[in-house]
Amino acid sequence: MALDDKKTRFKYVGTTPNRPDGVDKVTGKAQYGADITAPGMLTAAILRSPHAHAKIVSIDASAALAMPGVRAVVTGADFLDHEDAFFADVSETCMAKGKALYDGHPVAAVAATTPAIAKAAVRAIKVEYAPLPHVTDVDEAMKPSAPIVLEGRALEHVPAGMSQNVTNTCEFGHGDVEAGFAKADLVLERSFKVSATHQGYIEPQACLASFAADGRADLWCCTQGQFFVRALCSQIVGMEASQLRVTPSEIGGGFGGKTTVFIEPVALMLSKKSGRPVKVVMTRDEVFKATGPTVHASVDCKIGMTKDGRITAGDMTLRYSGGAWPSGTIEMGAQAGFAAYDMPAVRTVGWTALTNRPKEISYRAPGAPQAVYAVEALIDEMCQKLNLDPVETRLKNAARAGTLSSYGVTFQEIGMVATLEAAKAHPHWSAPLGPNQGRGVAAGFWFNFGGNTCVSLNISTDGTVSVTEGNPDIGGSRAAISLMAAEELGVPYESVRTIVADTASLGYNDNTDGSRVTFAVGLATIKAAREAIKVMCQRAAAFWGIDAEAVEWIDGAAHPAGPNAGKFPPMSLAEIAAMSFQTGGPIAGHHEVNVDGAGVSFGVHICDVEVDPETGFTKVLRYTVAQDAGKAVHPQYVEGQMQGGAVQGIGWALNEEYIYGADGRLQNAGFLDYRIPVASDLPKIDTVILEIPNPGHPYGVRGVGETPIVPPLAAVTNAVSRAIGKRMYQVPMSPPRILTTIKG
Amino acid sequence: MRYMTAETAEAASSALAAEPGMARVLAGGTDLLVQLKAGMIRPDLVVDIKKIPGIREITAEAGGWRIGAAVANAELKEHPSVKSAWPGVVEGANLIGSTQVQGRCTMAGNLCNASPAGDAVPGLVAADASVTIVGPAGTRVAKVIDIPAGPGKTTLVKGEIVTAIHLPARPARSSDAYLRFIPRTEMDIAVASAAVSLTLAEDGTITAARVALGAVAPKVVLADAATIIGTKLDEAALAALAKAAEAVCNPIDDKRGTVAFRTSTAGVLARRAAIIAYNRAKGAK
Amino acid sequence: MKAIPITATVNGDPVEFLCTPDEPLLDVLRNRLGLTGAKEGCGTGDCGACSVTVNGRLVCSCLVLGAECEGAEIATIEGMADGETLHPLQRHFIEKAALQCGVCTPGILVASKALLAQNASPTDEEVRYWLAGNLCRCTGYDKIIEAVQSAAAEMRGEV
Amino acid sequence: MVKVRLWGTLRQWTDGQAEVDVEGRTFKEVLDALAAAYPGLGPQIKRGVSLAVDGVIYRDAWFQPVDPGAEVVLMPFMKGG
Repeated sequence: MALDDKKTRFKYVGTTPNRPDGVDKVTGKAQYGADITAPGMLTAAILRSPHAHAKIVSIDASAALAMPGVRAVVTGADFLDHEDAFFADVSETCMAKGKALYDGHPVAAVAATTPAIAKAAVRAIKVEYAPLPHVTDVDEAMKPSAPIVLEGRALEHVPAGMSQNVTNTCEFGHGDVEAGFAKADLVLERSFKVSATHQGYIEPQACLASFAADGRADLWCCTQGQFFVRALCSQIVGMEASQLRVTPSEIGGGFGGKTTVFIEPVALMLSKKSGRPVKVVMTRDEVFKATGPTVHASVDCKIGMTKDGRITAGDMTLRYSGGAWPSGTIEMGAQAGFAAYDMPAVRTVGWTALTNRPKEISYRAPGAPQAVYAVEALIDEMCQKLNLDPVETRLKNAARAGTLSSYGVTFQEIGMVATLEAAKAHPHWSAPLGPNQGRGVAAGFWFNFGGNTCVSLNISTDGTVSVTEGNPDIGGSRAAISLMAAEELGVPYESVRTIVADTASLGYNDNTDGSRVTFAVGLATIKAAREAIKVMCQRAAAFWGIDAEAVEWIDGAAHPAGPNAGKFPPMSLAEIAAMSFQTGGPIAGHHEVNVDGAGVSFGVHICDVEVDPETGFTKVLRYTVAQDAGKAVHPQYVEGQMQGGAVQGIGWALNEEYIYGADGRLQNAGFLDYRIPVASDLPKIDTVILEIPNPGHPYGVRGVGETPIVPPLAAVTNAVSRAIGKRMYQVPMSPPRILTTIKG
Repeated sequence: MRYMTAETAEAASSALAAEPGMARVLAGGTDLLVQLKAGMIRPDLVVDIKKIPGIREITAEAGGWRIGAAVANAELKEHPSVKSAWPGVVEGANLIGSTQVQGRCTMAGNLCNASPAGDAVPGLVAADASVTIVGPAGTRVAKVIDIPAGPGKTTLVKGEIVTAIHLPARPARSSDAYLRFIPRTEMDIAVASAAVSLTLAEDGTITAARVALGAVAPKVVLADAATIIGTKLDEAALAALAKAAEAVCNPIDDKRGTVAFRTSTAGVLARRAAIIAYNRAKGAK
Repeated sequence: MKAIPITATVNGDPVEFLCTPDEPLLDVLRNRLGLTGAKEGCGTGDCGACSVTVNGRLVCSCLVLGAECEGAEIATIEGMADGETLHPLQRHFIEKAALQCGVCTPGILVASKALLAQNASPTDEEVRYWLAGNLCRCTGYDKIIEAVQSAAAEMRGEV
Repeated sequence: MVKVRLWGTLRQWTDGQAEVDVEGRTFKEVLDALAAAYPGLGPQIKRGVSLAVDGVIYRDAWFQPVDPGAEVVLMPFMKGG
């Protein structure tokens, strides 16, 4: 096959073999971030600001340094000043410089011989703070009277009536929105609030850093991207990238939250100062307080609709805050909000403002759930008011090939209509409901991404295959990549072993994010395999003494083709591999590329709930996810992404939120009061995978991981609103909020 | 911090009394270890009471039950008889934490932790249960309701430990029930809770009742049970009970619930728990 | 803090360790005995990732002191397989895709085994409530319930 | 000439035009031409942009061919989680 050829019939892709990391993960052998140790290792503890916003007047670590067993202390003064705002911001999220910007902001760190000494030493550090007024709500932060979180980061021209906390604005859309509203029979405008949520990975951030006296360093950490960690740490610490080797551990969940650094530069600095390996493991409350949650949002949404359900125009203003530093997530939300629909006229305006909260980090489809929630909830309310079927109404307005999207691109073939049809045809949609029950439906959209990717594929002399790739495996990607290598080479899945490399072993790979790994690493793997096949065909041709062009690869073997067809028996991969030393040397293929063409995806979710009218308690009774997933390489793992993403969205819709007190401190920094769904909260999550091929991938693969978190906020909202007979305009819909609405 | 295992209640009491610094009792440890982890407390001495003879046993006494202070709630649940006499007490105890926590946590620990939201306490208060306390001044018996003094505070003096909880004898046609409100189905702290214990006459008239509410005041409070005594728990009685429950609520606004929500939910739960207890007392399963 | 010497068994093997009086069993297992299968997801009994059994009782090892374990029989995920032969639960978890990142998996397996030891035929709802203290953020729990049930069926000899 | 569609925020730099014509045969040539013709767009292009060509979003692909008849849409630099 030529490098770019497409394949539509599969032998291994689409099957569900066991994952290669399975045995280690069920026996406790798999090594995660906190499981790694080194001889002579020190343990670090971090001192964090108890203030939402305070000037750091002085730090006196002398008592800590005097304690036996304490080997190093670092503070903001030890960290370089960076001209580049991007690196300066990341550095400051790791260690405050001059000002503490949120409750939990690191102020100093200690490395000591035992965890107990490190903790005691942290308590012995004296910090003098001068508390400043704080602001933790985006709407408050935008008011001209708000305390300024960071000086000098405002927009060049902040509009009148807004504060210097406003750092970003954007506008998207097309058509004449006012004219569109004029054509509508019903125009509704509603305001929505979306709380910040945390990715909630079960494994807290952990790392081990070891700096050598000659300036080389090694870093082991749980991350979604070892190469990005290297890029950030080498800049922050001030060293050459090649002198820092970063090895990713197994990763205990990330969902976007492990796409940056928090503790790694601190561990490196402490190791450099102490000359010893230093381990940093975050506690759960540190994870909640000081790693990135999502933005929180305030949204005004206005839609015009005709009596028969045609949307005439949409207009939305989004206000996001990603904490104490500028964030670009608003652009993703503003583009995604109306993307599922064919909008004759649409406008989305976005604003970002700084608040005294930790810096927002990606969480599954960053920015999209907040915007899509408002659109999908408002469409549902309009369907109720106009007595329209919510699926038929969405079908009537669904984006399809040729639709000019809300973000300016004309869609090619897309799966919105197919996904809605699948939901409509599902028995769930027509099942009866009991008293106090409601059914909600909502659609969702996500872009999906490709990105920088390197794969090296080596053929062993025994005919087995090693694939080296650079993206931490967060949901079974090693299995999917092995499947694609097996498919292309024509060898059994069991003959392929895929490993995730450290930063010294491959070129740069973008993070495991943007639903990119199975798509982009798969694409690079297929092309690396095709390179190897080319070499193997050349070897066979040389052995047979024929032209390499006259050899083709079929089902795991080189076959003489064309005029030579049938002249020689086919030669299997194992046979070619066995003679590789004699025919020119080891055989390998590799591919390095910045992949584009990921292909957007759509999901439609149906949710049934029952609401206790006296308490507002909501039980999810039934849930169905339909999604265009492209070719499902390992269908079980595709289902797993759809189920896991949906449940995260259900948690967001019902219970999960960052709660700040009047003092600006986080009130619920633990799994007890940051309430992620538990097993007994949930019904079975049914899935419908629609395999609409992505033209941008040789096998038609499309990203699947992020889209499933987009529809649930509205799907659950619509179900609850229909169950109680009143509309909800805020997530999470905690029982007190629901009960207040019921009693309204 | 020092750790010691006490062989007798008296030894535990003297060690706790003699400690000049902070001392803590360790039974199930499901609150103590959380507080240690969070750095909320740094005790100088922890006394493990689980080796004290009889402290992990459930024994019948005077028609009722003596439940040793270190009996894990999972053990309580597995006991063949306590649950049939006091289903509400047992179900309250078994709502604390997870299966894993159930394997360790104790009713006495829940009581002495003195959280207004402890799930084991309203059932015990509704049951009019008492506790045996061993202390420097000897052994005394007190009512459960008198143990909590406010959030995180008890009326126990330095050196006193609870060694057993006593559930009284049950007249015929008696039962109880406990309900709590949490936003999820498991793993949360009660936002409001209610326990109802009652006894019926042969004709189904309520002759005695106690209604205890959790998480709606600095400590567990009793609602006026006269609202249902003498009734057959008709709609009017239930409405009066809900009102009486709301009337004694003095909750706080916090991350878990608002004053209004807690108050109205306490009324709802009292009403629902009364119905369950009533049906149980009538012999319904 | 003066360390305390403890003698116990872990997965049937005799062990001796020193621990500080405030040291949770989880830290003993991970840092002193090299058994890192139990994970610390919270340290407060809210996530279940550190689940082990002590004298047959399912507990969070973060909520047990090492010092309490004198003479105790402790079982961890490392003792679940019999040599190279996986326990049916372990096998079904792999086959049913009941794990993604896998960090909650050791705790969920230990908890599931404890469930099936006392209830060989749980309903789905019983499995969900038993495992309510084991947080999983990846799977949405569906495939976990499925894997526990198919392993239970095999253990009952139904497959 | 290539017709490039701009998102709303950028129209302040193009006298309100939602679409502008520039010379360019590749991703990079189009961006260079945009920055040259409309200097106000320069900072945003430097911060990072994506270019959608006939519906496919490209992020850093300087040499991606851009045909004169293609639909070309400038987008912010896109990222996922």
